[in-house]
Amino acid sequence: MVDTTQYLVLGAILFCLGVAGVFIRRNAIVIFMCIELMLNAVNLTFIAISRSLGSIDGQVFVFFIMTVAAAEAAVGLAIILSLYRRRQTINVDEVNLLKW
Amino acid sequence: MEQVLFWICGVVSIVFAVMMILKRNPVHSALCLIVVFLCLAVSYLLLGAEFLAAVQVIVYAGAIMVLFLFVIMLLNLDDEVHSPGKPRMALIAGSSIGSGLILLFLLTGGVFKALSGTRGAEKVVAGNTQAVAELLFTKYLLPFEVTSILLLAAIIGAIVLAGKKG
Amino acid sequence: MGIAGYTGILIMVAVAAAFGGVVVLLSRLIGKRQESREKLMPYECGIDPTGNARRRFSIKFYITAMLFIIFDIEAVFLYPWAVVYRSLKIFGFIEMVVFVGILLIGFLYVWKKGALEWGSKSI
Amino acid sequence: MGIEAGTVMLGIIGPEVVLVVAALGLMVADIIIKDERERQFLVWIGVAGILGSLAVSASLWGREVAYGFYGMVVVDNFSTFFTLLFLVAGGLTLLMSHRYVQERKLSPGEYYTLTLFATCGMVLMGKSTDLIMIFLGLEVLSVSLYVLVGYVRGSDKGVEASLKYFLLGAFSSGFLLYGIALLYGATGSTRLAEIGAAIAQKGLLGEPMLLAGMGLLLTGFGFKIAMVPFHMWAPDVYEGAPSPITGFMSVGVKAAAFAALLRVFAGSLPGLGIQWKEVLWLGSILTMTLGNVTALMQTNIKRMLAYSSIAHAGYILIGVVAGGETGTTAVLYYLLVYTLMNLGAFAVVVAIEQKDEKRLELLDYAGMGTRHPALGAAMAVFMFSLAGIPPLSGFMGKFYIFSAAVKEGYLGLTIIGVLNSLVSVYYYLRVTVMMFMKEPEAEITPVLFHPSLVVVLIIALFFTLQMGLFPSTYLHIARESIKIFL
Amino acid sequence: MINYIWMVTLFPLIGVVLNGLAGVKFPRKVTGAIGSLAILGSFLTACLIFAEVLRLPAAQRTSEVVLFTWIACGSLLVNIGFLVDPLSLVMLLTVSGVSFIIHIYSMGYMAEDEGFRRYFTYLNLFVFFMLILVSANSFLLMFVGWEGVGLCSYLLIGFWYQRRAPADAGKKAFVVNRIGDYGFLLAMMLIFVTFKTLDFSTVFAAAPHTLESGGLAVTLITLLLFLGACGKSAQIPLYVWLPDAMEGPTPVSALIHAATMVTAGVYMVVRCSVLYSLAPLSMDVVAIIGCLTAIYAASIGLMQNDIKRVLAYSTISQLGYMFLACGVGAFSAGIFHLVTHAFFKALLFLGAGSVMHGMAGELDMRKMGALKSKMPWTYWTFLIGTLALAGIFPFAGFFSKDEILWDVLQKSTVLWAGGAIGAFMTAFYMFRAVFMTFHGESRVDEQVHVHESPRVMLIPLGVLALLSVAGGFIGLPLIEGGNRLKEFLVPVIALAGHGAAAQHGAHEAGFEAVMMVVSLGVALAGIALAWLMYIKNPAVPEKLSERLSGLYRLIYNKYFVDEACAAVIVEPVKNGSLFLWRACDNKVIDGAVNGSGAVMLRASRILQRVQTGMVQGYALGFVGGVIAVLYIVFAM
Repeated sequence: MVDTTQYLVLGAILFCLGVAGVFIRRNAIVIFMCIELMLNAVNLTFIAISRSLGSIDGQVFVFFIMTVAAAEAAVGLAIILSLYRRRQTINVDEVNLLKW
Repeated sequence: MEQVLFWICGVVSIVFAVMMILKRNPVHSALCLIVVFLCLAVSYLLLGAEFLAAVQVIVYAGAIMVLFLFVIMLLNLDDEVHSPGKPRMALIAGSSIGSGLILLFLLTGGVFKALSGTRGAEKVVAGNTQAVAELLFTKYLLPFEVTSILLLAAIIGAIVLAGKKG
Repeated sequence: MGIAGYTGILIMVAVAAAFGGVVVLLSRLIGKRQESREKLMPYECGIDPTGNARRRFSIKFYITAMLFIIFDIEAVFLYPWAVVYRSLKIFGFIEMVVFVGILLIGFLYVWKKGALEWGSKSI
Repeated sequence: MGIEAGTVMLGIIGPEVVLVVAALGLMVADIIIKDERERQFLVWIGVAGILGSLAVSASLWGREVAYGFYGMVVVDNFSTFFTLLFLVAGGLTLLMSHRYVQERKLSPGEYYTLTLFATCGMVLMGKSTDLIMIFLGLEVLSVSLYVLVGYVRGSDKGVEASLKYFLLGAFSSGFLLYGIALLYGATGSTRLAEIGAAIAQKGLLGEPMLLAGMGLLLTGFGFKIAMVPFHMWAPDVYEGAPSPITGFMSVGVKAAAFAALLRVFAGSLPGLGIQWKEVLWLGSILTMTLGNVTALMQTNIKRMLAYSSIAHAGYILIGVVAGGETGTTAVLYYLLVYTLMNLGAFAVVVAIEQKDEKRLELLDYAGMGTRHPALGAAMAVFMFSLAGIPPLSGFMGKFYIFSAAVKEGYLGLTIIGVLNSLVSVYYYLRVTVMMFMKEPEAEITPVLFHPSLVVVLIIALFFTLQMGLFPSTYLHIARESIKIFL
Repeated sequence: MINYIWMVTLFPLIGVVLNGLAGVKFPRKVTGAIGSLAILGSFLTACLIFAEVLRLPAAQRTSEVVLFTWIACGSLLVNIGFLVDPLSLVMLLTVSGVSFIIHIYSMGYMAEDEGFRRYFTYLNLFVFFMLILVSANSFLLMFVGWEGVGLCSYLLIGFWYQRRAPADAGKKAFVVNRIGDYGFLLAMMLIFVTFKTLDFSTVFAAAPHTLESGGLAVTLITLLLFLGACGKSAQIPLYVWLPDAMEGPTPVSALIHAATMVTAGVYMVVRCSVLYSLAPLSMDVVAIIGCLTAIYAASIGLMQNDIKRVLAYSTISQLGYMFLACGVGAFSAGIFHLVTHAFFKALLFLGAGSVMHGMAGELDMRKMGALKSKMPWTYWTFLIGTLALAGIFPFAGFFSKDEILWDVLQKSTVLWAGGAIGAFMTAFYMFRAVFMTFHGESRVDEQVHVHESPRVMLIPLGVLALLSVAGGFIGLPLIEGGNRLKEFLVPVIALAGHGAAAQHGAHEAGFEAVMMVVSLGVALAGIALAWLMYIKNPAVPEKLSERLSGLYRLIYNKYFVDEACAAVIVEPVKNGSLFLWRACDNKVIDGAVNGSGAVMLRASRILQRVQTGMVQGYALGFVGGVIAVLYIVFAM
């Protein structure tokens, strides 16, 4: 038997790995992938809680999160593409025209 | 059975997540992420969310990752190179401390205590898809329709941003 | 039901993975390794490769993939709908008509903007 | 199983339906119309949609509280108030964009459609009674804005702003969702009413999972309202985005986030007030101080207004912290006032700005007031109102907020707030001084006035003056709107 | 007619609209005429109302004209309306009257200026706000006027913004006034929380039984209000902006920085006399600050060479007298001095302006001298103003200053002594200015063609001179049979419990007469010293060297006196004055004001750097915020 807490801890660890990844990487796409990892960690948390509560609402929530993630992915990658076309880089360190 | 699979999935997903954030090559990172997604799909199965496991494979591990890879190839990216003179270490240190602290909060703050010892009813039985579907098209009718707006906005956005020549 | 119903699939996945792994590993262990420039070159049906494989793709690939995702999601919504369609009766039908209708306009838009044309017509 | 017609109540989302239909009509028209010049008229479809939506939502005012779609959304005066506010903001943004889009040869169809979608997202956020609807509304809003921010393709700044907004927005969504998950875990529901009831019944007040969930939810909303330290995206994004969109974001997104914040925290989590008020108390002090102090040295007008909008979020937070009838009324009134005066200021910025992000530096405003007295006078009114100089509406808003804070015993917060608003006068006045009292270095090409822009200016000017001189009606409306929290 | 009080404020607004928005094509004459006529309209309306009020019995002279309800929401009810009572009428008459005269004068003074239209627009706008300020019926509306006049003052100080000094001066005035406004705003919040309203009538009616006399609340409110008054009326330590404000056009200095706006603080204190009389501590603070300012500013004025700066320090000093009067409870004396001061200080500034006009903009008195014959009109009117300011019988300043000193003496001998010293110095530096400018030998640059000003400037001087002579008779001291101004003001100020001094005084008429002679003597002594130093013996240092030859020692024996005088009194005073000006005024206080601004700007620079433009830095800030939020949530 796997305790719900174990799933939640796994989710928390993955979430924090995603957060750490956002800082460590400089490639905008990889940063975005790390954000996706965070969202997946949340999904896992939702599903685990949903089972623990015996309610299915959490799963529906996850379904919507996935849809949102897809929409965000489409737009986000388009933004990264247009950034690359404009500036020939997707290294976030080099994207700092706007500051102060 | 569940124990074993959970541990395998858990360990593999953590290992690959770590690899994802450490691999220099974005393509490798993407591939690692696919593994994480698949592991999570198995976890969903363990949790009795079959429908979501399927969606996870179809949408995430399938479509979204393909999209990622396409973009990576489109841009023809090489390994990340360190840009010199940037306080990289500070950022890394800060981030690890930051995310570590959040993790510490969640774990030691007793945040998950409320649900410890529970694992939920086994009642979510046959036809998980049906159960989700029934909720989705009644109680969650409005969010469902709003989703279509969201997707439409995403279509327009992607075409606008990536479409014409800049 | 839980995981039990998927035991067979899991075993198959495990066996397949193990088979693949073992074969690759065996060839490494047993085979003699002799590297040469020719051998390291990508194999393109015996024809000499022209240029680097790591060339930029056309943006079309991306747009198609992106549209695929969106409509993929739409299709995913259809599965659960199909499962409960009967019990939803006419309202269920209307729900889906609205949903698909909205995305259909998106499709129309994509089409008319020429995003699906692979030719020279720019979007 | 099956759907009972009574639970749907299409009328409840009437304003959204009108908006979406208008947006879809706009897309179809965009497809059908081939001629570039004729496409410029698409804006009127959008405006018609907004007006229709305004009519529908105005008819919802004063009705009995009604839930719809299985309790996902609600129509009460609070939601109607915000619906009207978002529609006004959206409509003025459309009008403001008319020439902007035309001049820069941006494709108009998508621009206006996305603006309508973003407005629709805000409206949904304002009337959601379920966290999932709040989240989806937020995402509709965000996704549309990610695109709009980077809409000017030739702009280096625009695309950078878009990337930053997107990455940080998605990042904050992660935290928001995690917060929702924990709240769901602690209370067993994502429905606001049920969350409130569960906390009361099960005595969950000290429950760590609930607290952590609430904290993360706060950060998610804090991001959208640009509360320090979640504000850092705002100056960059506001500077890089097309000016009308910056105006739209600075009022609309903020108001939407405040609407959701009030509904979730004041509506469902009042029992945890000690905790979240403490956070917002600190946040408000940091937000207004940082916003005002940093704005002092800005040379780009949009960036200055960005910091100013951060500062204003701080003032509004004072009202949220003060709470109670006066405090919440003050928040709503301030949001209304702020929407009109800030959009007015941005309308002036749009009027003066030229293609390729020219004429956005403060120095470019030299001599504008003497060259165009009416424009200068309008800008002066907006700046003075933002600075909180009586008798303009901005002063009334601030006065009401500060009074509420004093009344609820937040004297320290008030003192800091007043001090801040005095500091802020410096940079607002600088704009006016620049316009009237400085000679331009080179001959300035005159500002071309577009009828749509003039309409926006007149509307904003009128209400900025009127809401200051005759605030009673608006305060009354605001008070009617917050009855659900009492 | 009383109900038409709003027309008083309407006229200047019409002027603003006509000149500001429509007047692009107007010729200068028309612009000037519109501006002046608008103020004349206000003045005449105010006169009519005044006449009507005079006909009413004293008890019914206060009425409130509510235009409309501004805010009515919950506990907050604010009406926009005007308070017609003796106090506001006196202020309305003074403000509109003096403004009108100065408008006329400006038509001549600014005739050649490029910004003629801008000037009149700002000036009308200023009058509009000033009239709002003095006739408002609530703190809120008063604050509208308060902020408005501050804004106009800022715009007018920096009128010649092309030059650096005016722009800087405007900025300084702005920063300092912010501090004052801060006090005002906080006081307003406190009043609102305490009384649930901001209407004067309600607040003052409720104050005696709502507030505990001498309690913390009323003391805090009055001190905060006084902070506001200090900012606007240039009292220690917030006076620094006023001398710099002289960078504006001279009529502006006359109108805003001498006659009207700077007295707003005094007006406000008098308006709140009910509150102040409940707070003895605040009263003492007001009196002490007033007295200190009076001496301090006068001592700096002793050695200034810029004619306008002399007048500026003199204004600060005279404002100090007004506060001193208020602080000892002699509110009506304060208002009396406010009115007379408006006349003669406006006259002096306009006279200085006339000198500048004739001298091609020269301000340094060391480059003047012997202008008496070249500019007779200016000289005589200036002399009248000086006599009034010095407090010579029977000029206006004598009566008002004497009344203040008399009332102060009832309270405290120390404060009286301070006031008397100030009066002595005032007489000295004013006559020093007169002598340096108009008498003695001409030190005028030969290139300058000195000429008398045009008639449009001289007539206002004449009118003001008349007022400076006659103005004192509206408030004749008690021994001459009742003070009409004080009586008139009774309905407003009687509440404050003042009157003890008045009754007291009636019994000691003889003593008061003595004191009048004393104060007259003090002023005359000051004049005499100035005469000795600047006319009789204009070159003390040269004489010193001559004396060393020993030959004329006896002949010039009397110069021994002078020299002793010079060594013992004049030199230390001179040095002290210069020291105060250089060290205290320029470094410490200026430094503090500029410093606080600089600190803000530096903080701004530092905070700016946080915004590095690096998206990951922002994310780090975000996560830091998350941790902080979680910490607070769990710690609470």
